[in-house]
Amino acid sequence: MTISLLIRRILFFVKEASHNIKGNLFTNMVAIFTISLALTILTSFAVFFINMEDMLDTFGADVQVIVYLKEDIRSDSTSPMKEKIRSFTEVDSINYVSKEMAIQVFKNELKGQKGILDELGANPLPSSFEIGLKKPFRNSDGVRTIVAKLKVLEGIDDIHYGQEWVDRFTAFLSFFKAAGLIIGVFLLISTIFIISNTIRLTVYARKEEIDIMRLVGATESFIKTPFFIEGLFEGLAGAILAFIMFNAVRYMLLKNIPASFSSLINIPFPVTDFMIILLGIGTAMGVFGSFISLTRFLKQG
Amino acid sequence: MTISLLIRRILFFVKEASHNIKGNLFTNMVAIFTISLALTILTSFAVFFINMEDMLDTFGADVQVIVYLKEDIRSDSTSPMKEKIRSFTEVDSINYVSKEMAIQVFKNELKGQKGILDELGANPLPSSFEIGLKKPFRNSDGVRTIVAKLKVLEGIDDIHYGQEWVDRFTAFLSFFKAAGLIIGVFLLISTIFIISNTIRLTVYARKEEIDIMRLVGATESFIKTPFFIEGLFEGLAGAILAFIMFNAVRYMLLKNIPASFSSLINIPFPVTDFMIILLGIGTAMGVFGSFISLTRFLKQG
Amino acid sequence: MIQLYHVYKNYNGSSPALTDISFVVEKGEFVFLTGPSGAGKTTLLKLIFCSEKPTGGQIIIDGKNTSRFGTREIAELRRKIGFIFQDFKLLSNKTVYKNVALPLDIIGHRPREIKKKVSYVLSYLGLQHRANYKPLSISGGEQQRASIARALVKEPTILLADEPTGNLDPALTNSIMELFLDINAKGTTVVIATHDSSLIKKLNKRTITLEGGKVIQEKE
Amino acid sequence: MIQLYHVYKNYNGSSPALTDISFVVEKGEFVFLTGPSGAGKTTLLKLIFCSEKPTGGQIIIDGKNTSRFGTREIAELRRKIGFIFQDFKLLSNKTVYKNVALPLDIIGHRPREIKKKVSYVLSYLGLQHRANYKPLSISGGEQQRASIARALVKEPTILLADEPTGNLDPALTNSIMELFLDINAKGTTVVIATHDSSLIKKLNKRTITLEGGKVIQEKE
Ligand SMILES: Nc1ncnc2c1ncn2[C@@H]1O[C@H](COP(=O)(O)OP(=O)(O)OP(=O)(O)O)[C@@H](O)[C@H]1O
Ligand SMILES: Nc1ncnc2c1ncn2[C@@H]1O[C@H](COP(=O)(O)OP(=O)(O)OP(=O)(O)O)[C@@H](O)[C@H]1O
Ligand SMILES: [Mg+2]
Ligand SMILES: [Mg+2]
Repeated sequence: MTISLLIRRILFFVKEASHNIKGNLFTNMVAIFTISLALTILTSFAVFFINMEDMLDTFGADVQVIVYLKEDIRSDSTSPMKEKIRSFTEVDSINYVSKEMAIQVFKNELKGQKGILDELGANPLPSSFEIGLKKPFRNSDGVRTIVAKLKVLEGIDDIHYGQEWVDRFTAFLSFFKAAGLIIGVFLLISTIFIISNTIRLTVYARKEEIDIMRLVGATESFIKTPFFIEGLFEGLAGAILAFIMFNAVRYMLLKNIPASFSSLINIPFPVTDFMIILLGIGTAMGVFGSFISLTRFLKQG
Repeated sequence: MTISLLIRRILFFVKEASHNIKGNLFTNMVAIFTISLALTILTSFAVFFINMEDMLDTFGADVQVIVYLKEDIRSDSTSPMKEKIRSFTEVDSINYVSKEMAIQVFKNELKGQKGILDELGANPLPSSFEIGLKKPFRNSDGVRTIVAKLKVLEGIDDIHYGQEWVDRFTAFLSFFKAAGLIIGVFLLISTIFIISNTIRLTVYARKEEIDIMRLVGATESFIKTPFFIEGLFEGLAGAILAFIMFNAVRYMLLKNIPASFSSLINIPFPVTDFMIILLGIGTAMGVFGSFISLTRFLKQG
Repeated sequence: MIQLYHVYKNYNGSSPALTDISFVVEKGEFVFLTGPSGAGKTTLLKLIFCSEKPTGGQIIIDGKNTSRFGTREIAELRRKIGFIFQDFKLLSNKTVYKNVALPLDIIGHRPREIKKKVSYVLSYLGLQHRANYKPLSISGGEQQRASIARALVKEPTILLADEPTGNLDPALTNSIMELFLDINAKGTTVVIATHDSSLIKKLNKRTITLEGGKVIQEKE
Repeated sequence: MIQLYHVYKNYNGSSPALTDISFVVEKGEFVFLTGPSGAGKTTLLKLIFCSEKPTGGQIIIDGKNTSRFGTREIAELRRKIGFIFQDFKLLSNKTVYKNVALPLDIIGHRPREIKKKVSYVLSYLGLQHRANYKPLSISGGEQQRASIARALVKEPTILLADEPTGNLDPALTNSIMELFLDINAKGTTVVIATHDSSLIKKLNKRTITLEGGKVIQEKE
């Protein structure tokens, strides 16, 4: 194939596709609209899921192990102990809380029951380490591992980590991830099916056209290419419309929900990246949709 | 129209529709599949939302107002006071906590810092009322109203109600309801559009058939009725498939999430009601979809 | 039966398809409509059939002015007219049998009656062995005959035939012309658009010749 | 050019459409294929065109046995053959001009060249004023001519015409026959399926007569 023929072909295909889009404007609009709705649903779910996960990650920062030190611990041994604990792979941060700091915190917390404070003479609270964990260990298993490591250390009186809360958090996280994955995969498959089914119906309506093209001597690629371009266009236009609709829904939500939850509907990427991803997915699904629709027709005879 | 003609007509239309479904089997399958996916998404959302709301309602039971009583309160005045508070419209339940019960609870809570307990001599904790609120008042406004009413009572030392938590809960509830409503409406509209668009494409592919029918002298109702029956069938079949898919997804979730969260994917009605609702929505959307698709074609000439 | 008064037809954006056409076809008449390709024969039949609206003039069918017809009246009219389309217009997803039965289904005849009438007309046209075939699985001439069968099965009061023998061999053409003469003798008004000059010569009936949308000749 | 050896064709579930057909058409020959409706003319042309597969026998076109053809070879073959379909098979969403230009677009000619060739063939067939119309907006005869134009524009080495004048008046029929004779004189092999016995008589060319799927007569 010569260069000039190639250029002529490309021009022809693009012209052909745009002519077909205009010629089947109604069908195309219907298809684009359906595609955009499916993409909006998928996008909304993905954005919500990612934000929810981020939010849960910040909750995860609350997973803390508190090591209460013995009353009689020598003050020069706390520093090496801190270093030792910091060196554990699970540990993200460690913070020393002295007896004085502890009583201060306690006072603040107990504002209500002032009576107790009056009764307290000497400071009965121990000094402690507050240990923050690295992300992968912010769960029941992670906590159990570090607690086991801490238990063997000298000078430790007690270890606290709000077992109930950690277990609940871990359970919720695994629920959330499993549910998110299953629902996400289901939505993704649904979107792919809805888009390819829609394109399939538009292609099917033009079965006769394809048959005639073949009778006039057109090769498979000659027949298919304009449909691919059309599918690409439908996917792209659907994605653009989905972007607009998604932002419209988002805007409505922002207007109607307390500001503190607006982070849940943040777009978790730079807007340009978000657009590029959405357009990429849209076009890919459009082309894929026409691909599987056409394979069916071009097989028969 | 005589009865015998009417019966003949009905028989003819049903035969006609079933023939068309067989004749356009592929298109029908594609349409049914798309409809079922859209319905599954809508159903899943509705079920999740209803369950989530139920769960939040149980959380709402945690909204409590605690009234600490003065040290010097006369023991014979607590009983009338309790009755008085119980008579407030906002109050759902009221529970008296004596000084002894309070210290017991405190001891249980403070297991960690044993030091404090050793230091405590006399019981410094006050007696109190724990007040549960009726559903509509389990929010910031409701709490504020009851607190205002409580403040004027004699013998009260302090009122506690975890302001921060109640505010957060109230905010989350309003976020949840607004988001649910907006997303729900969007999903409902999307589903209606996806279904009617899909049916529209199948009807559009048979435009020629409709034109020919008209040329042979068929009245509008004669042309439309088989399409309505077909739309009804597609909607019904789509709903049945959606019911199966929904339960498949649900089953997968149940297998993969901690049992404590399974209530989130409960079907919040008796299964038969659920099926009837789903089938009703499916068929209604199917008939509606063919209705608006056909109006377009039968207008032109 | 069919009266045209100063009928004009312009399809949008092209030279007029019909200009100032006036003629009357009496009940029970047999008329040929002829003229070169693009003369306006099909357009004229479509106007009578109300599948196109005239740009000007009046068309009166069976005493009723079609210009005031709504969809309901048009459907009623079409149930009385048999139209043999130049491009057949068979439903491709229905068998020949069902295509031919359709006009009777629309009128609402009894199934037994429908069966009898359809079988009769199909065997007369030599299509009984194709009854259960779809239109795309039969030959061009067979399609044309199916289209003729569909127009005749309801025993129309008016038969409009647009090039009904273009795909038929001479023997079949003759037998179909005999059929047309036969139903004409029984009272049906027949208008046939055709190029086949030998046919016109042989039957020697009233002939209206169009050219460029105008009547250029009328022969009784 | 076209060789058929003991060719059979059964469409599934019906009596055979063609039985033991053997004949050879030399390069540059002009052949009529005739016979009553349903005789198998269209089927025979479709077999040569590879749009149906024979149930038995061998078909050799231009020295190549078509039984081993894949989609690619079939497309190549069809670019060399001009086929005038009995039912036109025009793309209804494209103008007449684009329909006629399609075979040249497929081959990949230059736009200027395409324009020249298409304009020429359209004006020869009296369709220049219909170039920008869609097939459903022109008369039956105009559609048939558009289909003829599409078959001829690529200057095929073989022309297969299926009832190419069924919708044309005698004058147009004559001028199109002249056109066929003309391209035949320039070397194109021509096979025409027709019922029109007056046409066959007038041209007095080799004629193959089919009936019930069998060759019942061959006249040189
Ligand atoms: N796709 C098909 N499936 C089944 N039978 C078919 C199919 N196409 C054609 N036939 C049958 O094969 C026979 C020959 O058909 P063909 O179209 O070749 O006839 P023909 O000679 O072209 O007739 P005509 O002059 O009416 O066009 C006919 O009886 C027809 O019904
Ligand atoms: N829908 C339409 N839109 C625009 N022009 C049309 C339309 N239908 C027909 N025409 C034009 O009107 C003229 C008359 O067409 P008509 O179909 O009546 O011709 P005809 O006499 O039936 O010809 P033929 O013998 O070729 O069938 C033609 O030139 C045709 O191109
Ligand atoms: Mg015509
Ligand atoms: Mg044929």
